[in-house]
Amino acid sequence: MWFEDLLISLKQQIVMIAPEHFRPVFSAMLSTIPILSAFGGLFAVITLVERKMLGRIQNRYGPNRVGPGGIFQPIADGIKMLTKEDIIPFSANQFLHLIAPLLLLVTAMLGLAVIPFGHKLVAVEFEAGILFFFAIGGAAELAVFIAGWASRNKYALLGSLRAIAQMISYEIPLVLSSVAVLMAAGSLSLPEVVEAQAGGIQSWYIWTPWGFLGCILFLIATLAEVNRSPFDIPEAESELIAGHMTEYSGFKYAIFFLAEFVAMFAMCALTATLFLGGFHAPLPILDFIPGPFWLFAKLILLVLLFIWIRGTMPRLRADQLMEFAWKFMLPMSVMNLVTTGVWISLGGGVFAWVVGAVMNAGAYFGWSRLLSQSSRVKPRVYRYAEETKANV
Amino acid sequence: MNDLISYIWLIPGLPILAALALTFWPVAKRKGAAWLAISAMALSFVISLFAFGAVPRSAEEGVVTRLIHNFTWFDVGTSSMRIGWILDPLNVVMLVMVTFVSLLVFIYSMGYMEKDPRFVRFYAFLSLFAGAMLGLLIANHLLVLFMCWEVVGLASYLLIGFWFQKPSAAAACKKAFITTRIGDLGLFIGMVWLYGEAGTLLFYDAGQGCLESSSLRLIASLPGMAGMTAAATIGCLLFFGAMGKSGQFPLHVWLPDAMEGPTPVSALIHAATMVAAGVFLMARVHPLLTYPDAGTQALSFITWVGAITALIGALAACAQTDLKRILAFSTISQLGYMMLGLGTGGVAVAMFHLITHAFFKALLFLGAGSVIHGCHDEQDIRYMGGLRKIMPVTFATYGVGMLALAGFPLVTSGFWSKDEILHAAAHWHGHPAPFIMALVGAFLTAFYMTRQMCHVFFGKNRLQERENASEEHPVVPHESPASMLMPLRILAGLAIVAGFMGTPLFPWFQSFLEGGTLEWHGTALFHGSTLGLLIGSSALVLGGLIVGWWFYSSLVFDPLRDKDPLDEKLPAGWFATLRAKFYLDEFYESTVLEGARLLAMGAAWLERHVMIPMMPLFAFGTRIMSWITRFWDEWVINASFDRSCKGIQNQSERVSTAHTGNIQFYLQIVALGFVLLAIIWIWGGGQ
Amino acid sequence: MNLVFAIIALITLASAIAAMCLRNLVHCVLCLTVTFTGIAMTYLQLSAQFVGFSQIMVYVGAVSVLVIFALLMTRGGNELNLRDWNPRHWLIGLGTGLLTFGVMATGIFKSSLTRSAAPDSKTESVKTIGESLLNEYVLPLEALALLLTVALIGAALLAMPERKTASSPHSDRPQTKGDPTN
Amino acid sequence: MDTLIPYLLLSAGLFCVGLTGVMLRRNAILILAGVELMLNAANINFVAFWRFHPGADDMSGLVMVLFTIAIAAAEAAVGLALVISIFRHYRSTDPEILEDLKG
Repeated sequence: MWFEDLLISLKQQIVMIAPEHFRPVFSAMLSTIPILSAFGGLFAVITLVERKMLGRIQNRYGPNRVGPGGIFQPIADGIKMLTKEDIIPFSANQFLHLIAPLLLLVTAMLGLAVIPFGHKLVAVEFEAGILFFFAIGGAAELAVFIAGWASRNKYALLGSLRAIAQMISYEIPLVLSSVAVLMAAGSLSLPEVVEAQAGGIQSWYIWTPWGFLGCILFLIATLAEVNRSPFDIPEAESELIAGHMTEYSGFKYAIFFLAEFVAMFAMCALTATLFLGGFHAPLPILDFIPGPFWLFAKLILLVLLFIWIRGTMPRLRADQLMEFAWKFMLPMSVMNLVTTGVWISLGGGVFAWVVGAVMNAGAYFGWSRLLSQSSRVKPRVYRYAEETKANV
Repeated sequence: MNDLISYIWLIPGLPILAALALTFWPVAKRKGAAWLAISAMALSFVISLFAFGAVPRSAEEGVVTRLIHNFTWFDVGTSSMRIGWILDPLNVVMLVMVTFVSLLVFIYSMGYMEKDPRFVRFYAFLSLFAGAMLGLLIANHLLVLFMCWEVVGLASYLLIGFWFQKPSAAAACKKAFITTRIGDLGLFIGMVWLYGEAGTLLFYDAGQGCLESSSLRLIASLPGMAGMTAAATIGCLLFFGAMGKSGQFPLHVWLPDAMEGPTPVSALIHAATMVAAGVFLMARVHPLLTYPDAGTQALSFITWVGAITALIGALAACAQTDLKRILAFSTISQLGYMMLGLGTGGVAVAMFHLITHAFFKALLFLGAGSVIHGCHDEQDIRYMGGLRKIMPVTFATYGVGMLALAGFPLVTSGFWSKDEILHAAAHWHGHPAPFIMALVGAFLTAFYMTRQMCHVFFGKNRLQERENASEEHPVVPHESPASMLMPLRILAGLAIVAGFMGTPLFPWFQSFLEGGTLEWHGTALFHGSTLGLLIGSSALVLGGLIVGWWFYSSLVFDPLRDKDPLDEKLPAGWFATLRAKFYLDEFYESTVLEGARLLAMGAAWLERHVMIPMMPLFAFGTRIMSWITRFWDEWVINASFDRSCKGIQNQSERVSTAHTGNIQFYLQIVALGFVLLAIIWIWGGGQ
Repeated sequence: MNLVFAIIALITLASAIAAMCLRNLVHCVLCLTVTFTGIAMTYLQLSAQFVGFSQIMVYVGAVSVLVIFALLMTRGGNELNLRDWNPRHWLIGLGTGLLTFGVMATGIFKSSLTRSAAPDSKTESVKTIGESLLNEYVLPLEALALLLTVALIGAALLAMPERKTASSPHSDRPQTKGDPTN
Repeated sequence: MDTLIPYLLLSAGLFCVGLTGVMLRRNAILILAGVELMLNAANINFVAFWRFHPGADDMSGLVMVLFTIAIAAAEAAVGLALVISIFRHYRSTDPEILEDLKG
């Protein structure tokens, strides 16, 4: 608490310096600049960590040339990216080609605006904060399409269409599994969701049956939403070169990269907020450590989990990916909503816990058994090829 | 203990659940299936015993205390359908008896049906049968009773036809089902009538039930049919149902044929479940018949039917050669006695005989089953004989049952219960004939049972003389397994003991059923006509036994070679008539069935000789009509219609050019229309 | 306040007109998206946050993407001619549109309803919306749920490739009657 | 003074742009887009009237907008599916060729 109060009073003091007319703008800047710089720094650190970790997973060193243990690698990367030639294809639509990465970055960063970093530490406090988050996330699809379409490249267009299809499909379980939390918290406002999980690790939503299933579904959907492995089909190098980023180079490419990471951070922050108690300490004794620390700790843990998954999981096939979204994720998240409803109507407690666990586990096992019975893993269907053959 | 009434449904519920389980869970092992059914029945028996303890006795004469549990089944509009359970002395003794006998039959069946391939299914049917009967007993609602009644009928159909691969069994089960259905029609009409008059079918409902004074007063005052009151008419109609179910003349024909079923089924039908249902129904609705000056005609009808049935059954039993058929006719005869007792003496008299009869008839049937089982499914008594040495336990217990049925004086239960009926019949105010018929029946009962005993257990064994027996594979009779003998022993004991709960000396049974103080009537035996009647009936019974022994003793008679002594003594043709059961089956064949055939033939003749010749006439008329309509059509309708169609077509072709098929054009028109309307609206100063 | 609204309205209208005029279909859709965003901004202007975010989520996130997909799936057909505007009566259409606008504007200026000033502060609360959705409007809500389900199934069925008929997406000419060139 | 008029004018303008587009565009998909524009124009009206309505807790206007958005989304989905289906048959999305019912 003390840390947040300190920050807020500090901000009020600084705002007073500015002339009267510029105070709102100044205040907004004071709110956003720390967030943006913090995540920018985090981006640099995480890229290095990712490369190191992947290296360890693959039994090699990873970057170790620049600085001691390679810690200055991000700086070197940055310099390299900035000094590279910025190529715009001849037939590309120049304006759209330029605006796509910026739009993507803006949408990713806007999502951070509603994340509560600490007590009263939220850039914009919307009553429907989470709706804002998802609405802005939806705009990212458009940016991806613009990038793919403006490049005038078949691979880029195909990659962007794949990305859009994937993001739209996984947005549904994403939203539905977060609706469970909203039902339990009784509010669309993220600070209130966090408040509902106050009081130590045992009151985090992940310990409830619906929260557990919802968290897993949410994490899987998040992976797909930010095009991380094993859902990185839109950028599958072996199939599509680099998807919608094929025709980008230099600084614009770096912005894509940054946008992707910021989106991942935002989603991880949302996961932590919804299921892991947000900025609350796991134990009440640890409350003296400021909230932003805890949120970032949880966020980084989740990001490390993502990196770990990237290092271990093979990539899915496009048709399997869509089938997984529509045939498994969607029914499970709807079932999770039902369970949440039962939980709420039973008013919590051990009995509700057992009922919810039985419902969710039953749905999981029953449904997965049914699916595995009905559709054995089938060979990939080339519809185009088949039909031309039939026509000949 | 009084909340037991709300759990009373468990008594029929458990066997029915067992039946369902065995039906829908066919993987059950044979042993497991049997034990499931038996344990369900045993639990029902235990609950029945508790129920027996729970029923309060009333010390006041003629007043019976009842435990009633009524509840709403479903709502129809504003009125609700209420049904309920009842527990009173009348049904509690039946509950104990039925569960007990059923339990013994279940245990017995384990041995008897051991080799049958459809063993599990058999137990399912048996459980359904017993459960339906128990449901019938506890029903406090005539419709519920009727539903259980029909389920009993269904289960009996299934069980009699259990060996449906035998054509005779298939025919017998159909016969049983259809014959009882004829009686059920009467029952159904009576039920509907009762509902129409009383407005409820609940028997007892805190003064509102159809058997309670307010309704009875109403029904008794209404006119019915044939000069009777409504009460008597309804009673008669209900009695039709009982006639079918309880094998009363002339609807008794199905009962001997029902012997085609497995012997445990016969035992269950004759002792505990099916035939007792009719008597129980009449006992249940007895208040309807005994309401002052209301039901006398119905009662005398019941009495006469009972007496005739008693006599005819006994007569027919004298000439049969099938072991089980003799018992079947004896059942018919005894049921006649019960109805006679019901008509003349009241509920307690009939129920007493029903209970004792249940025990010794179950004993006899199970004994007969044991004999048949031991003789390798031989049922003809002429081929038996000499089994006394080979099957000593069966012989001893069967002898007890036979003496009880014959009414051997003083020691057997049949003596005391039959004596009650005779006593009641003797004091009946109507006519002396039923009493005399009952006496003749008693004599004949002793006679034909002695005949059967002589055939089966005395003399030398004649099983080898059957055609299918050969020197290499001799048919050797043997004693039955313990699971079959144990019920026999128990029932033999009860066949003796059960009589002592209703002797004139200590009439516990009557007082339990009808209320009143219970005390020791030390001198009741020597009071008035009682003693004379006792001595007289004893003499008759002993006479019957002696005559039987004299006729059929193995010293003077060999069934396979000699003509039946009765045949010799009686005028020619009489014995054949008896053996053919008074040609009743043939009579039905030539009247009912032949009538239906004649009707069908008549219809065929009508079709062939009247309808078909008339056909050309119709055709000709149709042709003329069609000529006329064609003319009308061509020159009047078509002419005008064609012209108008042409006109419409021409006009619509012009109009249809407006249909460009272009949505955008349509939308433009709509928008312009909107603009026009808006302009008018604004121009008109709209706000 | 008014300046912000004027900018938003201008962008919205301009992009709407562009969406209806541009030759390149993808540009049209992108302009349409800008229009939708502008409308959402207008909602925020009117302090209707929830509705505004819903607008962004549904229109920018879903409907425009849907339109893009539809566009990309219907490419390569037998376009009749390159003129995208309806050649026969585009003047009439334009006239009708302008006429409609004129009538509506007249109506707006003449109406007395529009004179009233806005209440000083009006906040929309998500809770109240939810309550009125589940109390007052619960029946329409359920009907809407049904409609959405039916629409989902119907759209999937309609867009499914017809396997029986020969007119697969890659066959040359349709077998249906009606020559489109006449 | 802030009044309803600018909002209503914006709404009317959008409506007429959508209407003109629907009447004149030769691509069924853009016709659908025009319809969406018209629906959105109506929505602006709803929200504006809600904002200028003196009642404090009456959310009817917003609820209507939510309903309209949902219905419009369903309409777009079905409409576009229809367009694709039509395209499969006629190899074109021009509404002019859909005149089999022409009188």
